[in-house]
Amino acid sequence: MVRVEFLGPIQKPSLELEIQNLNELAAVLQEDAELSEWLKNCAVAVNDTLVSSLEAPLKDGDKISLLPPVCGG
Amino acid sequence: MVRVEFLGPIQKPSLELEIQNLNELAAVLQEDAELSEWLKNCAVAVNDTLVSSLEAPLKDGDKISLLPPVCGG
Amino acid sequence: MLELYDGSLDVPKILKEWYEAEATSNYGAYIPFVGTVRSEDGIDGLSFDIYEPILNSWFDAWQEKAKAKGAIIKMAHSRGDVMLHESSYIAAVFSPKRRVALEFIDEFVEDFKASAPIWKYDLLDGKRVYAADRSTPIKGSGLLAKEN
Amino acid sequence: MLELYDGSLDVPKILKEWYEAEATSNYGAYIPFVGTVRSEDGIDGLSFDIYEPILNSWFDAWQEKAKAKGAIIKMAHSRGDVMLHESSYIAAVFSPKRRVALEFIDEFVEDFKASAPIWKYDLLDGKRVYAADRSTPIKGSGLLAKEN
Repeated sequence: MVRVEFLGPIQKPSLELEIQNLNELAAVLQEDAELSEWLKNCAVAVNDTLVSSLEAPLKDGDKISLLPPVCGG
Repeated sequence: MVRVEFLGPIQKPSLELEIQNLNELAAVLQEDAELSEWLKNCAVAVNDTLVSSLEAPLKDGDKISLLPPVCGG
Repeated sequence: MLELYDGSLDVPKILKEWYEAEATSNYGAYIPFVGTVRSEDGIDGLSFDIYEPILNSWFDAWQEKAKAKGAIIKMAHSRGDVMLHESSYIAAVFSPKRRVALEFIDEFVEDFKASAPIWKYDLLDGKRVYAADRSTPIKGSGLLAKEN
Repeated sequence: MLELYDGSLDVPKILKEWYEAEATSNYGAYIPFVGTVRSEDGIDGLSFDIYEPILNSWFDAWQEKAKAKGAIIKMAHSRGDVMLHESSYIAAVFSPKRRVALEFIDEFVEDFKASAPIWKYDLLDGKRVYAADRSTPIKGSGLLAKEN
């Protein structure tokens, strides 16, 4: 089981999913019409480290975060 | 009569000279052995405006300043 | 040092604390950057969400970069609402010499704008409206989107 | 605004005064640069001579440049002696947006170093020694030297 969190302006509760990698996460999230615009512009972190590939395996208890476009300052 | 002031670290009293232009000033100051090293690195202002040519005529009462290398801050 | 505050920053106090904290560290240059909420487009203010775990690791990586040049960075940011003409952001570089500090503050502030996990909202008629048009996707975004 | 002080600068006080003076001017960015005397080469401090008439006109020309970009500049500098770890120089830019301020503070400080009619001395064993090796001839210098 992994936990998926939507940060900042994506007003969506967390999900708990049984998935093995980020490819599977992409497939699940792409079915949510509300999310499709966000997905184009979101960065992804696994356990608070940004990732640049979908291939890394996930393990039980991992936390995945979706980070929409930022604007600090 | 013009007045020539030596600024900052050039420890030299002001001069009052009867000269018509900066070429004449150059000739006078070049005879002062103590000044020759300073002259290579000094900027020149006439009435507090920096000048880039020796040709501009001087008039009675003008103030000429010699500015050695600077280091503010 | 990274400091997060609820609401606006007390800029004079923070600038003073940082200056005094490094008073005998032998840095020749101290350059703070202060960001203040401007009145524009009829907003009453701004509001901020921060994701701290990634902000901390992003900041730590910059602190290491600074250290490699003999410099240090400090940063303060607001959480929640900050009204017009109040300040929400201070970043500062201390370094022995001026060139490092002048270059570092520029690079740091630009990367902050592009990468720090902070989300900005306009406060408009009592509502919190995501500032989508001024926001920047973090490098590598779009990983989960459908390819097409 | 150009402020000259006898001896070292009260940095927190000046940064606060400037910040508060522009509190409602709607500038989004405030970037001060603070220069502090470093302990090196066994000096006890630094000392400064300033030629005010030309400093004022140099500063006024920069203020005009800033104004053309919607920004303003403030500067404070010490006259006379400033001891180790005390500060002798503050320059600050206020502008609506950050890029102008980040670029302006860099250009301003560099031109200040190259052009402002201020002379620096090391305080060494009670003597005032001109810092010739760190000083820069003003552009156009050498006009009166013998051609050879």
